[in-house]
Amino acid sequence: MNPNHLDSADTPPVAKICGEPLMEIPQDLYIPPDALEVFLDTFQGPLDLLLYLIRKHNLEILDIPMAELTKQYMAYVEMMHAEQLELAAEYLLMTALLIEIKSRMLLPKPVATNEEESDPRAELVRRLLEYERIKQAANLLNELPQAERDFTTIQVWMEQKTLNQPPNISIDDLRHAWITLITRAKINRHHQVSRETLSVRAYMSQVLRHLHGRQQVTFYELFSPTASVAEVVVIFLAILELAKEALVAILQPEVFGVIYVRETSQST
Amino acid sequence: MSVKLVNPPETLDTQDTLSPFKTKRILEAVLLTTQEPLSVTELRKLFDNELNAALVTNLLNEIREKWTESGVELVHVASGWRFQTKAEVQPFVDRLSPQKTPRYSRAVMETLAIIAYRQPVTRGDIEDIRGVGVSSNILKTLSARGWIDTVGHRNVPGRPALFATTQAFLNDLNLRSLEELPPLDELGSLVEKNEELPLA
Amino acid sequence: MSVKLVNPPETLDTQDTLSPFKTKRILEAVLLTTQEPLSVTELRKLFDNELNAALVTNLLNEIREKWTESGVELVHVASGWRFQTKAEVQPFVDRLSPQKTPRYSRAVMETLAIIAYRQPVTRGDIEDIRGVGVSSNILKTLSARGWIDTVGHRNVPGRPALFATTQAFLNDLNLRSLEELPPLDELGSLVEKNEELPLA
Repeated sequence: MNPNHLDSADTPPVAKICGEPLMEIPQDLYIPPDALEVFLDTFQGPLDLLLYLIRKHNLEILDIPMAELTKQYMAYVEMMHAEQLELAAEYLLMTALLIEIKSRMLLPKPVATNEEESDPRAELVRRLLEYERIKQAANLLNELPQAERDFTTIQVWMEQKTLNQPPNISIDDLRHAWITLITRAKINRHHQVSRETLSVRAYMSQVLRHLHGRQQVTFYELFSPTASVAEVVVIFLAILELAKEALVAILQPEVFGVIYVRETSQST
Repeated sequence: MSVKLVNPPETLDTQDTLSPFKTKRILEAVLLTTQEPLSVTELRKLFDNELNAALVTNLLNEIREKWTESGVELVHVASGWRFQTKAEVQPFVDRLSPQKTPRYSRAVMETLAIIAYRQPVTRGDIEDIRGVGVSSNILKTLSARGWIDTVGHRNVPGRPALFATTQAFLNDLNLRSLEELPPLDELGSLVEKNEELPLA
Repeated sequence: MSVKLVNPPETLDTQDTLSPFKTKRILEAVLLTTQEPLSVTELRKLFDNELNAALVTNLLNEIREKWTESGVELVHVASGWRFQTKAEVQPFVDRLSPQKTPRYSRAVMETLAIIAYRQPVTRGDIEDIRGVGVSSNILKTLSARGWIDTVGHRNVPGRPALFATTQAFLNDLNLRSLEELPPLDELGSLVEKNEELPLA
């Protein structure tokens, strides 16, 4: 139990392209364009990728073919800038850093400075080491037994107490509950709900409440005169959605006549 | 790997034959984790229905026997078996600081989340999403709290009630509208997508 | 404290002298009823502080002993004592509800690790270490779980919030203090220290 999902002692494929596992990055750091997207997804960012390249190829950081790497990073940036602007910026920053290191190494060393400070790679190395340590820390944390995942706390039913003090909840609790629900991939597939559909759903409830206990209402009654354009659209979508789910019936007894909406569940 | 895979005398591997001892140990632990009563049918599922109902009932009775001297008892209510605190313990629990207020069970919270995000929904819809039955107690708890109500009925056989969240729910959560709930699409990225995870 | 071993049907009236037997019975029942861990200080309140901390701790240890053979254990975590299932029972608990508890993504776990090991940190600190932006949803997820909170603000322009881990984080990971976090090994250096730096 509790398999360590963050670790990969067995080195799983780096990525899968058209079902074919890409086991490792070719030595020349060239990544086929169609693989790039999938590939980048597996990394947390430019630092993660750089660390991977160094560890994978057993490189001394000093031996990194800076020119190649820079070229490759530029390709990532090209590829990403359309969709993931922020992430592209991170890679661009890393590219800039690599270029800076490269260029500073080509310049003659200033005489007065002490050697360690003058190595332009020192800061990058420090960051890589720090990041690697944190990755290790994340793995170790993930291995610790975790409440709800690896064990369950005990709370025996106590009638009176529950009656006296209703629990309070926050949005955070709802968020946590939903995150638990979507952990099942199935839910993810079936319930891609966006902000828009949520507001449609909210109005669906409102329309049903409005109809409740009435024979039928005219279509126009469902729109508040003060509603904004956006609201009108959403209410309209809500009515259509209700009709689609067979929760309301939309009737127009006469051609060009008044349109009525009624609850389908109402006994007629 | 998990820290504590060790356990004194025997492990609880189902592959092995289930000794009554092991079975009781599992039944007891599982019943202690749930506040909702569990029926014998549900409890049999724990063991892939390998144990018959009479046997499970016998074991439950043995567990009940074992607990009689304690401040907690195993009781058989309409919908199944559950552990509950004896009334005489109540005064002691009341002395605890009020911050130890009860929390809603996971089942209640998940049901509420589904109603909030997917409304209007029927009980069947909720069960589809949760993949497990929703006891009417859960829905009663939420409507007693004034957080959900029935806004209509779906026009299908049985005419199941459609649940939606109420204004009181928004008020109690300090929300002006449902749109202020955290958007779901963004929440999805926070959990692992599938079992295989990337490299170290 | 009179140590008279008495017969079961005794009531749990505090007016009487508390026998260790009664006391343990109450402690056990209250701990089974409360999901949150209870500290010795809180547990002493149950008996109007009539029992000293050492005695309560002894009794708790005796209760822990008594439970070792079962599928449930009494553990001592950051905020106190609580009952929880042993890891080996979890697969059975999971069978009751098909809902899997979230396994957080790498981004979430790395953020948590930085906060746990480098606290207090600002969002900027986290981004510096990870080399990539940290979405506010990650931080919200961790605070929704109750694992992190804001402990102050750094006195720099913008006064960014400082995040730290909470007691609930320690409790949920079965830890008593941050010192119990797994130690981070010194990792092998990426550069040979004394090597002369060749130009790439």
